[in-house]
This record gives sequence, structure tokens and C-alpha cells, in this order.
Amino acid sequence: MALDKNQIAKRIAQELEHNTYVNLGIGIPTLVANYIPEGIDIEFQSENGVLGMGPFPFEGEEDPDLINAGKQTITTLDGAVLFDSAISFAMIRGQHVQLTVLGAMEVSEKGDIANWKIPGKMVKGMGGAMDLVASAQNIIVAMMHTNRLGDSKILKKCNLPITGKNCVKKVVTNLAVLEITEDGFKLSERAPGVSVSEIIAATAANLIITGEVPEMII
Amino acid sequence: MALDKNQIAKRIAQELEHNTYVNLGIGIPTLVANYIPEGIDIEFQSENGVLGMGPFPFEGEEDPDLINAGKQTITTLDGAVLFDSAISFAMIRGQHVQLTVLGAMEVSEKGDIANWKIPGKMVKGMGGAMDLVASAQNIIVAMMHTNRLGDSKILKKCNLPITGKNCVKKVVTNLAVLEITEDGFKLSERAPGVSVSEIIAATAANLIITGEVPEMII
Amino acid sequence: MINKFVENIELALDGVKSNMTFMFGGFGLSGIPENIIKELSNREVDGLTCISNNAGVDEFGLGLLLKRKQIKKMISSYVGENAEFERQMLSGELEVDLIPQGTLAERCRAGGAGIPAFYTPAGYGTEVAKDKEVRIFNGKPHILENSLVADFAFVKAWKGDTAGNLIYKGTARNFNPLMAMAGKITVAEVEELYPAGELDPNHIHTPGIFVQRIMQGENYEKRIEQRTTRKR
Amino acid sequence: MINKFVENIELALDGVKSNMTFMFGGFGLSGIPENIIKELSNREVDGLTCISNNAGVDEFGLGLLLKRKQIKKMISSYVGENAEFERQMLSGELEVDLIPQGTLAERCRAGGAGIPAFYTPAGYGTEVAKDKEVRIFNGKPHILENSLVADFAFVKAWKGDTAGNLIYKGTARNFNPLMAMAGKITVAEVEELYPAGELDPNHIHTPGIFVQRIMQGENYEKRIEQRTTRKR
Repeated sequence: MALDKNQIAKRIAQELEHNTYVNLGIGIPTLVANYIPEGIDIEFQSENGVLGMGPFPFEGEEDPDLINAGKQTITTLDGAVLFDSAISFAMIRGQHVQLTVLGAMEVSEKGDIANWKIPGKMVKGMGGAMDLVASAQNIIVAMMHTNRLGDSKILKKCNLPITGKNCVKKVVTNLAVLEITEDGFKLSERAPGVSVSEIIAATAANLIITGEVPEMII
Repeated sequence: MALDKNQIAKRIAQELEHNTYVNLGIGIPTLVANYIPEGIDIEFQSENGVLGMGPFPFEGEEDPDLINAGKQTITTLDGAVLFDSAISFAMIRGQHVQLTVLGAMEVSEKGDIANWKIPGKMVKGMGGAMDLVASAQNIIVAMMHTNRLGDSKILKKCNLPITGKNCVKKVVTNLAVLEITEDGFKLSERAPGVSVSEIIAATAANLIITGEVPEMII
Repeated sequence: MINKFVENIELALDGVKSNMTFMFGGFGLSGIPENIIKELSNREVDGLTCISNNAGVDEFGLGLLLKRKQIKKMISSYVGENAEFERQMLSGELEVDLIPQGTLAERCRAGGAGIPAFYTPAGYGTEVAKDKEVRIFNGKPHILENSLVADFAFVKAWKGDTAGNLIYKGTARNFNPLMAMAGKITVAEVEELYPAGELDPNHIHTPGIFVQRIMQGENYEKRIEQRTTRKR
Repeated sequence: MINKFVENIELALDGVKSNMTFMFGGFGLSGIPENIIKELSNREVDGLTCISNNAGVDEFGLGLLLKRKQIKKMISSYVGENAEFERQMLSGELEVDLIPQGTLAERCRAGGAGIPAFYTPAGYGTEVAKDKEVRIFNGKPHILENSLVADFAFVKAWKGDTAGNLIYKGTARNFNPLMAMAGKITVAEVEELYPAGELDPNHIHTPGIFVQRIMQGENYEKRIEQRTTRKR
């Protein structure tokens, strides 16, 4: 069965490495914080100026002066620190943040990502995404495999204006885990109960498949 | 009679304008702080990271963590602020500091200044001087008119490696006040009792002299 | 000490005119200069170029100026919260320059720091790089970005003193310290105003030299865009 | 929380080798990492490239490394306090790269911030501009300067916590926060070390993300170069 959003987040959480700083984008990526594996120390950075983000506040304790990049009220943990937007992006551009997880509208087999604009229709802006994808050492995309019309978001080439070139390393969707290799998308895991042929059918790009494709362990 | 160092500082203090930020170099410029005219509010910036410098500390109250750019122990006044070297030079480079007073080995009639290096002999480095002279809106040089060998420091062209080009606006020496105009040095004041011909004799550059040259009022 | 205190918002906004370029601190609705924005929305100034990370919401923040069509051009990184904004942009009524958030922050800082231009990898290979110089450093392509300055920068701080020194709270800091540096005239409104000497000089985020006028703000609404909580 | 605490100076300096590039915070003798410099002067490491605003005095600070000829090259802005330095430089034993102080600060910050190069007016028309690209912005010539990074950055703070967050005191801040950003490995020694959570997150100057190791310093001498006082 295809994963739900929480299960996608849970699968991505398995990628977290001990003692690393991580930036989580809006949407599914935010959910990753709920599934940090035992024994793994992570600090979450939010590009609006906080490192060491904690869970949402208890009801009645929301502070309008303490939000994340999704404008959600948050809390901070021991060891947290606040800073301005220039220092925040110094962390990002200077590659001090090891992992970025973000959503996407499209990902290409070269690792290009599009997630900021649908010309003539939706123009929300790139926010910090262009800075993040241009500099992060490791970028994982969390998204549904297809859009609302059922079209594949895994493409040979992005149709939408891109956010960054050759930057995505891995994609986790409701159907599969895909690694981006020099030769394109490698299908490395499939959602429990989802067959390789179902994934191929839902994917516009070519998939490199070598041997048995294991099921994800969620 | 030629001015002493304190009198040079006192004459420069007359140039201070109300509500301005001022950076004083090492040596004679530092003395300017002792002669701020009544009714003039000034804040002194020191490029090692302090704005709102006060007088030297009382004996026994020196703080090694509170020094000026000349490595002298200082105090701070109400409203003072401490910052890092990048912010300090953001103030300087960004033209937030209105006046810079500094010493020199040579000044040319184009407003070039040399004060950081005697090749093969003395190489202390430029410190913050190159940043200051490249960006300050107003630069006044405080120095002796001649060097220890009696040679003029007011030149048609600098012989030493320069610190900055076309930047000095005014020079106050023990003998004279000189303004730098498009056509070169204009002799605008002379030290009390010092004659125009004495100044000409001590000066290697041409001097523009129009009418009577008034005596400085110290 | 150079006194930056102004008694009221009229003095704070002295010299504000149509067709000027303004910077506004804030991220979303957090840390925006509420009093100044409200006052501007009551004035007959338009044709404005506004530099701000976001564009407010329909009835608050810069949304107030958008509604009255006072803004000719927005320079922002993310404008997704404002339906009227999207309408004006897609219809062509509003000019919009969208900039990567880190580039926006750094361009403001550079403007204040006298750095006219710098190279960044953000936006290489995208629309953002159009007509911009590309140069390779350490094997990686970067684009040249220019600094930004404004006729007025409007910022909001938690605490301030009469010397213009500012301290921000939490993530309400965001773009405020950078825009404070980049305004030809920077006006700060603060929640708490102190006499010079009351704030610890080690703890100040924006040195007073960057601030030309400081005023006491009032009636802070501090709207929350996404009130997210957990149960006890 | 990511724990940066190391128990002793051996762990703090793990990986230090000859021929590396080091940054040292401090201005004059104020805010220098005294413990680390002393330890380095007792080790058999040489051929070092040292980036530091100054070069210490003859018997203290980086003067200790100079005396033992551990330094191959200095990158500094002002070195006037050290007679041995001047001797080694004029005799050609020591390579020296003198850089305008503001450019040095900004190059370190740029190195930490992922900005490979920027334009500054400082040094235009001087020896400093030799072989550097010149470009006119707003009618004024600027030169292109590259960022700096180091194998190790050694910094000294007043207070620190186990998450690596740092707070500096007075003018001992200077280059420390900028070099902290630019070290591949940044080691901080602090006067006062606290458990994470004890320092106010609004008041931290260097976020812990820039610091890889933090250690408790001891026996701070804090020499004063120019003891200037007034009479009561």
C-alpha cells in the first residue's frame, strides 16, 4: 500500500545521521521531526532565525515572536540560539547545515528540482529554497509520486521553472525511494505491497532497476 | 610659533560637527577627543569593535577586554555598544561614520595618503586605515609638517606606498591648515606667528594662496 | 551620545514621499513595524517600491498598503499568504521581483556594509540568474548579486534606547538588523524604550549608528499566522 | 542537542598537523585563545599559515609560535608590536600577506557564509590591489576579494555552553565570531562553560553550529599592551 504523509516522513527519518544539523521544509518535511530514531542527536534549523527548534507549544503558550519558516508557532530546546536572516543563510550557504529535506512539484533525473512557481498561475516565491538547494550537501525530497491530476512528478526533465540544478540526492514518495545517480533515477526501495510495475507505471522518467527491489521498512 | 601635538588636536576639534560619528586614528588624532567643543555631541568609533568610547579608566579599573584600536585601555559611555570586526567595518565601509582623523607619513596634492609602510625598513601594516580612507566621507590628516629629517610630508606625489587615493580633504599640521582642492593644496590657515614664507619653505608641494592667510584660532 | 529619540510617528516619518523605496523588517507577520505600516496606510503616498521578505496578509501588515494600491513594486522572497497580492501580480498591476531569501538578506546587509556586490550559488541555473554574471569558484558556478539600499528602512525591535541601539526578541529579529543597516534613513519602532545606558552594550543586536530615529510603538497586535499547538 | 564539549586540550587539538592553515581570533592581545596558542607552542608543528589580525608580542600570543619559527606565513592587517616578527619578515624568513583590516574581517565572514568573493573599495589604487580585478560600482572603483577559510579556527569567548554557543565580552569579541564561521574545525576555549540551556538564546553571539569543539580554558593572563589610565 502507498505510504501516507506520516509514513513518508518516518522513512526519511531513517536517513538522519547522528550529530547533524537539519533544515526541514514546509509540509511533509516538517513531520520528519516526529520520528527521530533513538540515539540520534539532531538540531533543527529554521531559516527565519532559530536553531534548536522544539515541538509546538502547549495551548495558550504560543509566542508570536517565536515561529518557524512555515510561520507556525514553535518552542526552543536547551542549547537553542536565535539569529538574523543573514547569519541564518550563512549557515545554509556556508554548508554548516548537513541535510535539507523539502517538498517539490517536480524532480528530474539530473537532480533538478522545481517547487516555487507555476507560470501564470501560482507564484508564491522561492523563499529560502533556492539558497538551500544551491548549497546543502545532502538534499532529500519528500513528496507524493504524482500530482493531483495523476501526472508523474518524477521526470526526465522539469517542465516548471526550476529551483536548483543537479542538487537532489534522494526522493522519498508515497510509492518509492529513488536515488539520483549519474545515470538517472535508481529505484532502491518500494512501498510495502507496491509492485515495481506499479511504480514504473506512475513514473515518467526511466528507472534504473538492478535485481530485487526491497520493500521499505517503516 | 609652531603648534604642539595637543594644539593640532585642538584645531582639528573645531572641525567636529554636532551629532556625528567619528573614528580617531592612533597618535595625535586620539588627542582630539580631549577638545570636543561645547554643545557638540559626538560618538567615537574604534574599529576593533566599540562605539561610544569614553575616557581612559581610573587607575586600577583597567579591563583587558575593553581596549581601543591603539590597544589602549578605555571606558564606555552611556549608549555605548560592542560588536565584531565585520560589523565595525560595515559601519566604516558603509559610510555610517562621518569623519575619520588619522596620522600620515605623506600626503599628496591629489589627496593621496601614505601611512603604512616604508619598503625594506618599516612594515607595520595598514590595520584599518585602508578601509577608513577608502570609504570615509570626510578625512582629516593630523601630522607634523615635516619628518624627523626635516623633509616635507606635504608632497606633489607620495614617494611611499599609498594607503588610499584622492581621499584626504584637509591636513592640519604644526604649521598650517591645508585644504585639498581640485588644483592642489590651498593654504587656508597658518599657525600663530608662523609666516607664509616659512610654510612655503617647509612644503615640497605647491601651495595655493589667495589673499591674506589668517592665523589659526586655538 | 547622539540622541535618536523622536516623540511621535509624524516626526518618525518626516520626509516620506510617494515613489520612494522602503525596506520593512519582519518575517511573515513576526517582527513587522506595525505602527509605521498602519500610519503609512493612512497617508497619501503611493508608487512605492517595498523590499520585504513577505507581503503581509490581506488585512494586516503590508497587505494594508497593497489593498490601497500604494505599492508599485514588491521585492520579496515569499508572498504566498496574500490573495490580493497574487491577484495584483498575476493581473500585472503590481511589479514583483522575487529573490532567494538568503540572497535578499545578504543584499540588504551588503548595502549597509558598503559592499556593492558579491557572488552566491543561490539561483544559478534558474530564472533568478537571468542576465546576471556567472563565475566559477572552487569548481562551482555562482552568480553576481548587487547590494540593496532604501530611502527609508522601517524596523521593529523589542527593546531600544535613545542612542538608537536595538535588541530583538526570538525570531522577530529576522531581516530587521540587516535592513536597519541599509536604510538611508532607518526608523525603529520599539516595544520598550529605555534611556541610553540601560541596555547591556554586549547584548545589543543593532548598534545605534545604523538607526536615525527611534520611537515608542504602541498597541502591538502581533498576529499569529499559523497557530500550532500540542495538547498537554 | 549536539554536544561539542571536549574534556581537555589534547582532544580539542586532535588532528592538528604541520603545514596547516589556522585562524586565531583576537585583536592585539585582547580575546586571543591563550590556552590553545600556548599548547601549540609546545608542539612539534610548523610550516603553519596563520590568519590573525595581529601577530602577538615577543613573548606572548602568536609571538610564541614566531619565536619557535613554527609559522611559515602570516596573513594579518597590523603587526607593529612584534620586533621578532619584523626581523623575520624583513629578512625574508617569514612570508607575510598584509590585508586591510575590514577586508580581512569580511573575507573570514564570507568564507564561513559560503560567499566566495565580494567587492570592496578598500585598497583600490594601492599595492593591495595588485593583480586584483577592479570594477566600478556607483562611479567608484572597487576590488574583488576572495573569501578565507582555515583547517582550524581557534577562538576565545567569555561564556560558552556545551552546544557550542558563545558569548564574548567587550572588545574581546573582534575577529572571533567571524573566524568561528570560517574554520573547517572551529575550536573554542571559554572562561566560563555552562550546560546547554543556561545561556539566553537571544544573547548568543556565535551559534553553536559554527563550533565543532568547546573546552574550558584556564589561567587567563589577559595581558594589557597599552595600560592607559587617568587620575581620580
